[in-house]
Amino acid sequence: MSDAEAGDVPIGGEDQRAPEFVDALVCTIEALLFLAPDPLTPQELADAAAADEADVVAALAALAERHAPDASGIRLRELAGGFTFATGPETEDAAKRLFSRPRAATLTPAQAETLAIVAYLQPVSRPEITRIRGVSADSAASTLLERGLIEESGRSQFGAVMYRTTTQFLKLFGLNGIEELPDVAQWDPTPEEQAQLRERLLRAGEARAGGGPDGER
Amino acid sequence: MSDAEAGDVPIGGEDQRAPEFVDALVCTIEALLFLAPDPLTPQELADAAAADEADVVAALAALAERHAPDASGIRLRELAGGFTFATGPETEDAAKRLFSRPRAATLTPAQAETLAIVAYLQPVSRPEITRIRGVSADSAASTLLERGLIEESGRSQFGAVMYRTTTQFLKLFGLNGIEELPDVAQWDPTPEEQAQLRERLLRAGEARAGGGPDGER
Amino acid sequence: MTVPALDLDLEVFSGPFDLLLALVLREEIDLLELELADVVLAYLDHLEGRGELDLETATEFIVLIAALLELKSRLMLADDDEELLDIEPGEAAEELLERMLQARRFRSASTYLQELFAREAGARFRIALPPAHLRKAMPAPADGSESPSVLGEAIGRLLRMPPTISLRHISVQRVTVAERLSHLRGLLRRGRFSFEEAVHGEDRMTVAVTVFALLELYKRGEAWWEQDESFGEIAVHPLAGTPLRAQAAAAAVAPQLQASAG
Repeated sequence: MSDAEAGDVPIGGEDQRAPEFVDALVCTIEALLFLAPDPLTPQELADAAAADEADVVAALAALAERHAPDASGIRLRELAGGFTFATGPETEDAAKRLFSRPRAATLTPAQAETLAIVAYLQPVSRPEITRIRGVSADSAASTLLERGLIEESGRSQFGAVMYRTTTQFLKLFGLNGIEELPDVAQWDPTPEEQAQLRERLLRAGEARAGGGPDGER
Repeated sequence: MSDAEAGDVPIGGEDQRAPEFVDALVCTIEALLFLAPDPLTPQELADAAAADEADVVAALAALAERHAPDASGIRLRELAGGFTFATGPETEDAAKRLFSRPRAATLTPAQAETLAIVAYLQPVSRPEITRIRGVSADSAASTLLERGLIEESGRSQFGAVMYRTTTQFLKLFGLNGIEELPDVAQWDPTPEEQAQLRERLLRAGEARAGGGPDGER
Repeated sequence: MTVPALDLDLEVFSGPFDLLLALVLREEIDLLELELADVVLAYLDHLEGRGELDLETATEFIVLIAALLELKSRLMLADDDEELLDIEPGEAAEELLERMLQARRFRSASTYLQELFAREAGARFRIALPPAHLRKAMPAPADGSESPSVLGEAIGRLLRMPPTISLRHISVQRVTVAERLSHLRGLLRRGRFSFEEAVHGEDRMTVAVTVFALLELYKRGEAWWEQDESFGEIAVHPLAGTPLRAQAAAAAVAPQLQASAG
C-alpha cells in the first residue's frame, strides 16, 4: 500500500510552506519529544531546553509543520495538555506487519535454566534459583513472569516469594501436566546418585559459586 | 546552549540539497524506525513496508539527509547491524535536564576492562575474565549485566556461565558490529619492548627482594 | 599505630586493616576483588609517615599480607595451572610475560572502548513501548513450539559438579620476629653461622621474617653479616663489625632470600 502511494504528488520545492529553517530550539524540542514516552507540556519542554515558553510554543508550531502529513511519517500530537510524537495513520499497515513478524527469539540460556529449575522443583524461591545457578536469576525470572510462564505461589517460611509454572507454560511446551516433564536421567552426568534432585542441584550450585577456579567467582 | 545557537545561519531555502520530495515510503520507514525498539535491517524494513529493498535503501538515504545535523535533533544511525534513530549530541544538555540523569553512567576502569575482554573473546566465562585481569570481575560483570551491556550465553564445559556483548552495547558504543573493533593485537608492545619485559621479569625476583628491606629501612 | 588499625582506602573497602581481614575471612569481601598491592602501598605510606620501622608490626603485616597473597594466588590458579608451581623460573617468566601481555592488551582495549563510549555520549535512543494496538499485533508463540528437552538439558548442565581445588594446605602461619630473634641469638652464641643454616627447611614466610630479625640484630649492634657474591652464602657474625659493610650486606640478603626460598 505504501508502494501505491510512493508515486503520489510530491510536495513541491517551490511552494514550500516555510524555508527549511530549523533552528537549534526546534531541533532540541524534536529530540526531547522523540525520547519522552509520555506527552510533555510546553513548560516542561521550556525548562529542559532552558528556553522561554513562548519560544517553545513557536518551535512546536514549526515542528508541527515539519511533521505534517505527506512530509513525515511522524506527527506532533497534542494530548492531555502535552505534546507527543506518534506515527501517522498512513503507516499503520506497515507498523502492524513489523510487529506481527514471527520472531525467532526463544528462551535465552539464563531463562531456560531458570524455567527448568522452576519446572522441576516447583515451588521454588528466587534465592534458591540463584544458589543453584551460581549467578543471579533476577532478570530471567522477571522476564518469565512477564511472559506468563511462571507465577508466584505463596512465600517460603523465610518470606521469600516462591514460583511455579503456569498453564501457559504447559501449552508452550506442549505438555498436559507437569508430570510429563522428561525424566532428567538421560541428561544426568552422575546417574548413580541417590540423593534428591533439589539437594543435588543445590550442592552443584554451591560448588560452582564456592570458589572452584572455574566456579562463578 | 540551544538558545545561544538559536540565531545560527539557517539552511537556505534556495540551495536546498534536494527538493523536499518526501514520498510515502520515506514516511513509512521513518515511522517504523520511530516505533522499533531495536535497529532494523533494510530487509526487515522492506518486509514491513511491502517494498523493494533497493527502494528502502534509497529511502534511508533520503531520511539520513532529512535528519542531517542542523536540520533535525534526531539522526539516522547505522548501528548493531541495522538502522535506528538517535538524538544528536547537541540536544544532550536538554535531555539530561529533562530526564534529570546522564544518558548512561560512565564505566569504571574495572567495568571497561571486563567489557573489553567480553567484547574481544566472547563467549568468555567469568573465571577466564578473572584470570586475564588478575582480579575478580564479579561486581564489574554484575553491573555490566544490569546495564544490559553483556548477557549470558550458555555455560562452559566446567559449568561456568559464559558472557557475550549485547545489541545495547553496540548501540551505546556506536558500533555496527563487533567486527568493527580494531585488532586487539595492535596494542601489544613491540618485540623489542617484549624482550625488555622478559628480561626484567627474569630479574624480577632480585629486584623485588632487593626493594624489601631496603625500602623499609 | 598497629597493623590492625592501619587505615585503608581501597576500591572495594575503606576502613581499618583488621576489619578488612575479618570481612575477607567471613567472605563478605571477595579476596579476588582486593588489590593487595594497594594494601601494601598503604602500609608503605604509613611507614614513611612514621619514619621508623616497628619490627613487631612489620612482622605481623608481612605474615598477614603474605597469607592473603598466597590464598589469593591459589584462588586464581585453575586446576591445570597447579603444575605451574613446579616449572622452571625461565618458563615461569615466559608464562607470566604471556599473562602480562594479555592483561595489557585488554587494558589498552578498554581505554579504546572508553573513548568510543565518550564519543557517543550525546546519542540517546528512544525507549518507549509500542502503542497498545501494535503490541496486540505481536504474535504469541504457538502451543507446543518449545521442546521440553530444553528443560531436561538445562537441569543436566546444572547437575554437573565443577572440578574442585583444595585450599586445605593454606593456614595462616604465626611466625614472629621475636621467635626468629631468639633463634638467631641461639645460633650467634655458637659463633658465626650462615643464613642458609638459620632458615634451613623453613617456608618463605619464616625466611622473610628472619631477614627482619637479622636487621633488628644489626640495629641493636648484636650482629653483622657479609656476602662475597650475589646469591652467595651470607655469613652472619656476632657483634663487632663495620656498620657500612653490614648495611651493604643488608641489601644483598635479598637475593639470597630468593635463592633459599626457591
